[in-house]
Amino acid sequence: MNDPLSKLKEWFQGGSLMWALLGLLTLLAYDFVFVDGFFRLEVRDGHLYGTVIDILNQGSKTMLLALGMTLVIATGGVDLSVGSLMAISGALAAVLVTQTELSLALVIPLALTATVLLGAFNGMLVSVAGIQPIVATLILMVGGRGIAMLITGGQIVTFEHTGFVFLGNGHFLGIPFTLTLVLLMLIATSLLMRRTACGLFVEAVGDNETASRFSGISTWTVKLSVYGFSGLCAGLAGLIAASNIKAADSSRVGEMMELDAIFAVVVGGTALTGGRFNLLGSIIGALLIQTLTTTMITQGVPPAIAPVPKAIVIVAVCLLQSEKFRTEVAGWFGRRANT
Amino acid sequence: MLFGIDVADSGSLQIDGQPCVINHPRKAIAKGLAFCSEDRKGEGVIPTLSIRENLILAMQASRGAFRLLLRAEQDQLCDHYINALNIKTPNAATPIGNLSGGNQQKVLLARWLAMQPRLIILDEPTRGIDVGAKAEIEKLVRSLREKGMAVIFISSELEEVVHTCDRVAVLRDRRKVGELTGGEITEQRVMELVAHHE
Amino acid sequence: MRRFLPLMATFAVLIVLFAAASLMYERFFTARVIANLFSDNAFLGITAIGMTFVILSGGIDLSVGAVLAFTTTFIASLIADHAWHPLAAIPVALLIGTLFGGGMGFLIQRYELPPFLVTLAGMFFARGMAFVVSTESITIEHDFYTTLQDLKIVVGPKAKLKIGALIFLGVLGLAVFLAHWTPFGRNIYAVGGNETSARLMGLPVARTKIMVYALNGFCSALAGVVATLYMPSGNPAVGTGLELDAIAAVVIGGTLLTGGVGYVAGTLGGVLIFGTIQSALIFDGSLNSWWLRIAISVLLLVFILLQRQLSRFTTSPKN
Amino acid sequence: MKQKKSFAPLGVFALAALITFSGCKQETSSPSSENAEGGSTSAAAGSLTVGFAQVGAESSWRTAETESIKSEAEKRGVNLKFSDAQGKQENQIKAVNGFIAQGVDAIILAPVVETGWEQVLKEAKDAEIPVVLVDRGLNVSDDSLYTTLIASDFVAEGRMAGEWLAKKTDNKASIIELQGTPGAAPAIDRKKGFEEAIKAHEGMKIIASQSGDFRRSGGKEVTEALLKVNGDKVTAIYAHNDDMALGAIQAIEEAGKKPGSDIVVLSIDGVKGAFEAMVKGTLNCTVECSPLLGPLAFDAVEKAVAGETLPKKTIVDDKVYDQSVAADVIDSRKY
Repeated sequence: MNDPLSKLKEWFQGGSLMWALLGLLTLLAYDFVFVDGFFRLEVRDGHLYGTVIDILNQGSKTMLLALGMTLVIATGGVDLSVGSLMAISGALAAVLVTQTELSLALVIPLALTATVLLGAFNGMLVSVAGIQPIVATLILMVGGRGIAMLITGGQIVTFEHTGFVFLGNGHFLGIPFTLTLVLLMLIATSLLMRRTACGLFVEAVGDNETASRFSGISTWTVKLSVYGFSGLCAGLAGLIAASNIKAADSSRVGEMMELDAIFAVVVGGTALTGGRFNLLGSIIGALLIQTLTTTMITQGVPPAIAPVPKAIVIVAVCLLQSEKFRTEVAGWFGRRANT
Repeated sequence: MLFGIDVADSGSLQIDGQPCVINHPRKAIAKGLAFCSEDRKGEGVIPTLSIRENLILAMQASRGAFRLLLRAEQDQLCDHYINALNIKTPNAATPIGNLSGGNQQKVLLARWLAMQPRLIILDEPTRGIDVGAKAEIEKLVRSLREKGMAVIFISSELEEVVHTCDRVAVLRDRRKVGELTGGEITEQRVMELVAHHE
Repeated sequence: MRRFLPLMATFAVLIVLFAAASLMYERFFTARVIANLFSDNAFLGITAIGMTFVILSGGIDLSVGAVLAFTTTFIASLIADHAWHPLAAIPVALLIGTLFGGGMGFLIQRYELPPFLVTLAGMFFARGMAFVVSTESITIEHDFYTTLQDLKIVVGPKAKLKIGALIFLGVLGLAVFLAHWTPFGRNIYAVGGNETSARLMGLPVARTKIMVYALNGFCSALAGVVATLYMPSGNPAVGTGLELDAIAAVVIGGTLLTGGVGYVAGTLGGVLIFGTIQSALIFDGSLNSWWLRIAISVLLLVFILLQRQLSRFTTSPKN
Repeated sequence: MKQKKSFAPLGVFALAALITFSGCKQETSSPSSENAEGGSTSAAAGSLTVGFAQVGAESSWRTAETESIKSEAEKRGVNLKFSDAQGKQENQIKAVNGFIAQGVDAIILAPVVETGWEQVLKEAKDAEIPVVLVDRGLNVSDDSLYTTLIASDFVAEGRMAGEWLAKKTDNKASIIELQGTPGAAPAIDRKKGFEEAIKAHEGMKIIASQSGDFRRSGGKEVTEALLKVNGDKVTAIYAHNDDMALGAIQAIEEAGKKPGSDIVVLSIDGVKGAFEAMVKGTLNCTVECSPLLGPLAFDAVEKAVAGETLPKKTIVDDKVYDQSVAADVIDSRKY
């Protein structure tokens, strides 16, 4: 059971992770051939500089959202409010940093606490009130942006706070600090899920809620926690987004990012119906979508039709993951080989 | 209802002479109760999880999320119950959904036996499983009885009731219509109670 | 009758909401406002009806807003740039919508792909294609269109049901019939309730699933046609976020996202609740942008909770 | 499994919620109709009720426009009914229909797109309610459907930006264009005007044109990616709004270049942040597109209600501001 090979197999989880990875590699291969200087890396001002680093840096928000979203989806839910929660944490932090004397060590926990509580509010609606997740989180998706705009008075709040700016623009050991943050979160979450029984409970609740409750799991605590965790991830992503542009753009930040995050999670091998989840897969899914975006910008795809290639990639990855499709394709080739 | 799934309309419950209210399965489990539902698919198995995970679920739930059972303990438990209950599976990592109904049922029994409950409620444990497994489960229930565990065995199959039970309460239309003990338990007596009461 | 109680809960909530708004705002309780509710929410209503079928079958469709946008641009472009007659352009657009929906249904059914992702891709694709047809919005000017737009039934002083509302009501009637009095409707409920047992019962699961998405594609395209009647133009950016409004309306109407449970008529209630909240806030007119958003979400929350409690309350004495 | 729960408290809560929102009316902004009647100073206004159908609150420019109209309404004692359509035309039409049903005296409309308004404007016309359009014209065949239009000319703004850049760079530039949201009228027109202006000069080329969605983050992300691929070729960046330009400036700085000197940056709108950047020397030029339309709009409303005839179109004068004047005017910028 414990030999590295079977561990590796477990990670790949029946190949679903492999297909996302394959999609990412294909895209990178395309970029290698067709985009000049895509992989050029240089050291500027003591840190790495290049398109690939940009992808990792820009993709950090989606990766964080995808981490939280993975657990929510694993319990059979979905969280549409993450974009609005991003707006709230960014707005709160920006306003606190510019208008009060509070230190950053206080501002960041405050902003994150707010989004965790709002996430837990989602969890309450889902688990205690029994509202379907899409609608429960839709409420905060609409209202949350209102709250964020209320905090900033509808303005874009700019700031120059060195510490806060470092969060989204700084470098740690030559790589963007955001990436360090994502890695830390990934490792912490993995450990929490696999070295304790949290992961087991999340999967059990997502797979069969009734049976889990009958086995003595407090299902509502599990749900409350995963939505709260999703709130935490969204809050972090919101801080990065704000820090990145040195401003809190409460009306626009994080728009449509919930869809990117859901996409990343599902492409990464976690089913929307809940149950088994794969954190690393979600990270790869998020990288896939960011690489695609960056590729389209550098390749000069007209912005209006940019959604079309995105659609094609989604369907392609989905089809690759479908066992039925693979057997069918194998069938076609088999026939051709015979004739 | 005893297990805290439904709320009682009336009446009271005493355990060890102490009146208590059970409103969630967690509380029931804490009191040493175990309940194996008749709806195996809907309320029992977690289909995509492995046998191991299904087996330790109740135990882990009572320990809380942050005190994970050591992997060695888990494996030991699995090996023990796979052998003891004769669960037919390649290994403990197989998803439970891939097993036959009878073997699934055995894993669920193992889930509760691992808790070493004082009272186990088995609701139609033999429904929809093959004859061999059925006989094994009946045998298991008898051996539990001999070990001194209290078992409430709910069934609509007379034959197995007669074979396994010490005391039979016959319920009809949510009312108790009679109780039999020891030698009184024959298929015919039960049938009589079911057919014409009063 | 018990099974209709969640439905009644939805309408009870609607009545409470409408009564409260009528008490608070002058001129709210008029035939005109009620007629406007139907005219203004016609295309949301039609997409929501299509969505009801998809959700009843256990799926979801995120592409409706984008398909609607594509349809408006496509029709406008055919009429304005290629001098087609609307009577030729509309059927072609409806056909494309139906085929598009059917295509997504095929992918979902045949390869067992998650509907959420396939229709998300469908949303991106249709939105992109709308921009391929035209990046700018196109005005529709055609005598036939003007005639259509002027069709209306007067239902009260200054209140008229316009063509969009009439189509909406027509679709609603047909949908209720389809859901409850045809084998297709029963199949949808069966598939959404439990796909495996539906298959074991020998029902045409594959065909039903594909047809549900095709039907929804048709409804989205029809909603696009209604949108061009409501705002005579083709606009590739129209209908963003419409899918979420439609899903919300369906769910407020008492349909479960897990499939198999719900009513088309409930969706009408959901759409009207949604519309009434919006109208009430327009009549109020004192909230700024952010308070408006917060107000919409709080009202939505309150009425969803109310509807849930009502339907729980009415169905509880079961156990 | 299902429990009896009382729903009565929720019902009460629902009503309370509605009432609370109506209660906000007094606290938040516009004066209620009573004090409008009492404290009116403007002769024509009296107790006018005016509906304002705004697009949304998607940018600081938009918020400034809303503020301008609200504060002007307050000043003149007009009872303003405000509606935010969250960027959706259908919501705006609903709002206008709602205003008509309420019987307002006039409607101010900031249309989200140029097309598709005939139906609802006919309704307004039948109800004899004057409609004043702000910040964007309409593409309708019958221009009697609206009373007057007060707007900037987006094409002209784009042209002014193009001409300024041509002069600044001696007709030689490799330009990255940061477009607005695809399909939005200002994005289309500002692109058109800019292209018209640089067409005449052979040395000026747009080497890449991508959408930054009118967002600061979009401007940064797109510039970051394009700078890496196009390396040192880029000599100028033209953004369709200030927010994207401010994002682009950060990306340029991170690439180790000096915005404003290594790469010329120009944009449109003239928000305060742009002036601050010009004072710092990172932004070269912004073309003003004034959102302060409140006074003009209410002048038009009052005249229309009094039955005066109005010019069909009032074009707001837009000016080009560059670094040379930025410091002098920055304090007078209101938004």
